[in-house]
Amino acid sequence: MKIHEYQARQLFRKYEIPVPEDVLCYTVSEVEKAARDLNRMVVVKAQVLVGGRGKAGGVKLARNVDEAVSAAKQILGMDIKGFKVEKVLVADAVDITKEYYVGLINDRNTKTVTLMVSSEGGVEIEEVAKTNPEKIIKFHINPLTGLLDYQARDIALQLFSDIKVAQKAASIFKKLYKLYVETDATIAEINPLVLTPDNEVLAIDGKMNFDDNALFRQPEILAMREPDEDELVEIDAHNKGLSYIRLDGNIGCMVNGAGLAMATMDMIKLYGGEPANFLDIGGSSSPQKVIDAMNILLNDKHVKAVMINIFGGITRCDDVAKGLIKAMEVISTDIPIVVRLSGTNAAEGLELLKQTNLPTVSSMSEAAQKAIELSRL
Amino acid sequence: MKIHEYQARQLFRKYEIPVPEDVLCYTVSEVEKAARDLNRMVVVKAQVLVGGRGKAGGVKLARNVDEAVSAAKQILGMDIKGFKVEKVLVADAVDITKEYYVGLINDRNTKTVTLMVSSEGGVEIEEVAKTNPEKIIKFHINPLTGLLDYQARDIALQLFSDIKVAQKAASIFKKLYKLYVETDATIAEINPLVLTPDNEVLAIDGKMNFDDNALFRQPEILAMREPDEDELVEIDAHNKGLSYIRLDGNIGCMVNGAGLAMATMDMIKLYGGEPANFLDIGGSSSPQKVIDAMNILLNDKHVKAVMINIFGGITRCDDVAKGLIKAMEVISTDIPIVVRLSGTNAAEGLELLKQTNLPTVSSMSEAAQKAIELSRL
Amino acid sequence: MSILVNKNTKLVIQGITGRDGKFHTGKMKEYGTNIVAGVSPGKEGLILDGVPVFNSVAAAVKATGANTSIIFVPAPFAADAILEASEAGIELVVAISEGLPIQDMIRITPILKMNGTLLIGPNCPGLITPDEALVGILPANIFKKGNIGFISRSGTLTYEVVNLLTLNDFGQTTCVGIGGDPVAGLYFIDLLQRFEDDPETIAVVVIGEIGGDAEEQAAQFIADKMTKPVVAFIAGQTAPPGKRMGHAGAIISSGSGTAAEKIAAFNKAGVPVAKEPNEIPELLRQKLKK
Amino acid sequence: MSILVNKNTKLVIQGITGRDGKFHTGKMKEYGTNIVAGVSPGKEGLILDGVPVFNSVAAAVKATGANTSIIFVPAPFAADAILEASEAGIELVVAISEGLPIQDMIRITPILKMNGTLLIGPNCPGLITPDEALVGILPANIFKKGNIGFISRSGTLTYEVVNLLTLNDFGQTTCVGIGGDPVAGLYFIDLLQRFEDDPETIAVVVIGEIGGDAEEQAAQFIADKMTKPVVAFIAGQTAPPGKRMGHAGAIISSGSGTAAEKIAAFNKAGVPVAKEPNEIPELLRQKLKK
Repeated sequence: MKIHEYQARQLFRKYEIPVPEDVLCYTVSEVEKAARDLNRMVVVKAQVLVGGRGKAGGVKLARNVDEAVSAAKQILGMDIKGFKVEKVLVADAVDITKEYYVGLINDRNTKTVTLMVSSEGGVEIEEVAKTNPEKIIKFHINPLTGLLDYQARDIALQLFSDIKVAQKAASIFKKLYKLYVETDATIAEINPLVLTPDNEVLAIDGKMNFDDNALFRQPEILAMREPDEDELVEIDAHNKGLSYIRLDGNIGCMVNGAGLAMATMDMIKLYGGEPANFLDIGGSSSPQKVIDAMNILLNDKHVKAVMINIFGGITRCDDVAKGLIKAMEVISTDIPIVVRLSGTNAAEGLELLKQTNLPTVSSMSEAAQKAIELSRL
Repeated sequence: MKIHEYQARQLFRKYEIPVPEDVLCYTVSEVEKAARDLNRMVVVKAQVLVGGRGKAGGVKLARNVDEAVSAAKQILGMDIKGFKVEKVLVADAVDITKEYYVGLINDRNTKTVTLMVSSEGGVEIEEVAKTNPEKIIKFHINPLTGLLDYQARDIALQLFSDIKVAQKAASIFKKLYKLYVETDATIAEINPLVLTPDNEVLAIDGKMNFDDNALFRQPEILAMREPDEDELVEIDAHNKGLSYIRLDGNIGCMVNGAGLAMATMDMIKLYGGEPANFLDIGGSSSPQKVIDAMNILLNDKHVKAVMINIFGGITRCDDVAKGLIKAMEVISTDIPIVVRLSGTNAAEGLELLKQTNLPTVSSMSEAAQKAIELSRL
Repeated sequence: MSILVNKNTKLVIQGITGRDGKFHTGKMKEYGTNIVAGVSPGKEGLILDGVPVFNSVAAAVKATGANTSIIFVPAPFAADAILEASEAGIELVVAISEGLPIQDMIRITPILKMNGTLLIGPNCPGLITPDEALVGILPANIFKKGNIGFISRSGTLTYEVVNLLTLNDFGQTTCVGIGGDPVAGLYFIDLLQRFEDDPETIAVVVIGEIGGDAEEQAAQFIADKMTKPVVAFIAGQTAPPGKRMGHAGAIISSGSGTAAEKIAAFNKAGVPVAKEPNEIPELLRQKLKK
Repeated sequence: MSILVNKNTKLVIQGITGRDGKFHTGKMKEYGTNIVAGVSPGKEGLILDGVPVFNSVAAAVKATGANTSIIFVPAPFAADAILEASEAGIELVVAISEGLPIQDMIRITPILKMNGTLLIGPNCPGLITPDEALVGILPANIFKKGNIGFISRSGTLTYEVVNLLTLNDFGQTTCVGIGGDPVAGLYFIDLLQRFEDDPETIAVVVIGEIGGDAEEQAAQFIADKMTKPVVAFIAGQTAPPGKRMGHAGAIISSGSGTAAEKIAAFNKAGVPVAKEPNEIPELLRQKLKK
């Protein structure tokens, strides 16, 4: 789950990470008031759940109220990588001596939370990793001890030679780690972390993502969720026990199992088609899940054909067939559907499907080829 | 540092450990109002920082407001082991099916926080340890993992056969452990923890002590401190860098080092005297500390003679002598004082002391014998 | 021979009284797995399907000598169940439970390491040594005893491919579903080493997917350490970046973890990568002919 | 011979730029201790009293091969300093700092154990092997090389007794002040074992005090495992229960941890307990005559 910068800043403040003053605004007049109240140079920043807003013109410096108003007029309503800007953050533009990067991620290989810091702040860390990998300091945090004082200090001393400044940065590293662990984050970035002319260390921009699997114990984080249209469909599917992602193609697919679902998408592509979605109906599929899944697929106006690919393990093919039959009763559609059932109770399932006029095939590749063919009719 | 039961109950509530309703009262009329508001059977409990108040008559059950008033009249102002009762807790007297004991302590041998539970609740755990040691279940908590769910549950299942009740108890064990660690406690007892007829598990009485060395990071706990007269003197001494405990005898003693101070007290006793105090002036003693220490000793009206026992290591004997000389200038007293200086710069110290008329001796035992002799003049 | 589970496996089922636990206990027993105990707190003394139930794994281990556990408890309690098994001295823990928070996995990892516990999963279908022991939820009928080692990050895709292998007369020594979570127990390389050491295994099939770099590490390991042939397949070539494809671990972030990178790594290591599952038996045949 | 510290000790001073650290660095150096480094974050590059200063223990160990550290940092930061030393590979850490929270000690204990780090203290005067190394704040002039091992929970009482020993011509192999905190590093039994194993030590003096049961354990250990004579003294016979006698660990709780119990335990183990410090040399003499 992603949150906006303004929400990350709220969390930073809660954990006593110093952040410059800011005001969230939905309208130009709110921006005008905010700029007037802050009464100094400000930055107007688009709040969208996508990276690269700076390059897209979604972040502007304003030396006075007029400039803030003009920036707000340009940014509000702007489209950034398909996301419409509905709100901006008006933030105190502090004086900056130097920019740094601080980030925490879950590292799969060491199975730790890993702290990454760099003296190359203000740019994307992936960029630094490509061009100046030696400028990134990585530290794998032992979960049993957490980030210890001396460790945070040692790392900070590699960025800041003044011990007082280093202690301030070390304290921020520790607070960010605490925030990260306590909120089940999967990314927490301060980029840039800045040093000011009067030797303060501040978080200027923040990015946080959270572990979907942990949201059950993070009510405060969950309350910050602001899903877009596609995500609403995905969340709705999730609540029905389905894992669904909308894609750009026109062949809808319904599969049991995430790996098989990906392989099915790949197969469609391999034979010259384009998958319209990823859809995993999960392990122990009830007929209802099949109905829900078919509803999602057939309501997607881009879908020209549907490929159903089931390998019965725990999932029984006859259950899937029953669900399909019921779905066909309640949904009227002229979108062609091709079904492949294999594994547990496949014979029974195929027998049941005879009462429908759904074409059946015996292998994944046949199913993909048939679905593509049907989509082109 | 000790706190009252009512304060422990406040902390329990903060950590969501279920505790019956209660009201703290300083007067009989407050008790009357509290009993009326609670409007059911209550217990009136003396709030004193000493154990055994039940046996001393400091806890009374009251079936109605009149009984509560009469209990309050008896308990308020009562003396329990030298502590005057200045306030009582009026608490909801819940129905009890069975009483249990839950306690956490720091175990020196395993160097862990140790959970102790027993089906023998409502009596002192030391008593159970003597009479029914097999009734106490001990569990040493790994500080790296904390008390894990399955561990708490296993222990609870040894007290409660019903899994739902056991889960409630397990949850209390975990919360108590969290409270214990987060507040730097040295004892946290729920005694009794009770099972009610409707299968609720509640904390009826609580006791908590805290690590004096950790109070610097526990402002909330420190704010709960309610020292008595003796403790005020001890705290005042502590703030002056002295470690002081008032005792019952009449030979005041001033020593550098806790072990040597105890050995000095023992020596006084060995030769037939009674020490009036424990007083350690610490390692790097400045003359001011000696003056402060002498002030405390000579202001204690029980003191009939003073024994000064210094073995100079880091402490220099001439510094102590200088402090003594200064102290004698500002304090006028006719209490006899005997001085033993040994170790670093002892010769210089003894030379300095010649300008006073303080008798000096060369060994601890001589000093003790001399002090006792002087106390009897 | 085989790896990890066999006739000597003494299995304890954690969460035996739950819906899934009960169902799969029956299936595993039917297959002949030596199930010695179940755990369900508060239900000690119960006998379920002939299996004695205990309050704790420690009690089960003490009474039955269980050395392997399988976990069906819901995700919020699964990490605790894994630790319970580990601290009770269980050597191999198979966590079927789906949806564990990543921080739970990170937190328990060093403790498992200290205790020397092996973990498969979480969010995995488990493993099977055909004709010896099924410790998981895999559909037993598609497996066949033989000489191929099999490791996969996914569930049904495993069944799809194993079915193809069996139909093509490639029986299996052991098949392991390692699960689709970003932080999991044993990874490809841990199992490749075991298959390399297993005298009966003559070749290994690896089914990877997008996300992370476990496949790249496997490729490096194969190039450096393995003498036995390996054939691979990677799911998710068409997956877009930033979207989680069902599995918490199947996500391409900032252009790393792509199928293309993984395929390139395998090719560099001399491991043929099938374009579609169908091709796997043929690739195996070619590799084994040489 | 000796235990724990000797001519091979390479000492790093944590908190070398503080008042106490600076003062005692001078004293230890004067005594001939091999001080190789100091640590004071942000002061790397400084040379203090001829000792190079580093930002971290790890840096100091890397540059100088330090194997022992002594800690003078204030109590709130001392546990972190101990962990820093331990994780940097220091074998013996001597924590002089006074006033560490008990939970800090509990928290670091399993990590020190995992790393194999030995800890003396906190809240202790340190240790000395006369004529070889002083790692602590003990007044060097009262010690003398010889054959008596010495272990004490207190500071000045140590000096008092050691002075008596030296005056009576009982020199020492190593004298260790283990500190007065309830949860500390090495306890009596850990050191008794080392003195038992040290060929040069012919007898051991143990100075205990009220609180805990380290003395009872020591008595049991002496009865079970020791061949060398031991003489003891216990401070705090007149201390009242429930009152902390200076040291955080010197407290009698609920009637346990009393001097009487400890004296009884030593007597039962055949260890004579001096009534006053003065008696110790004579008790030693008698024990060694046998």
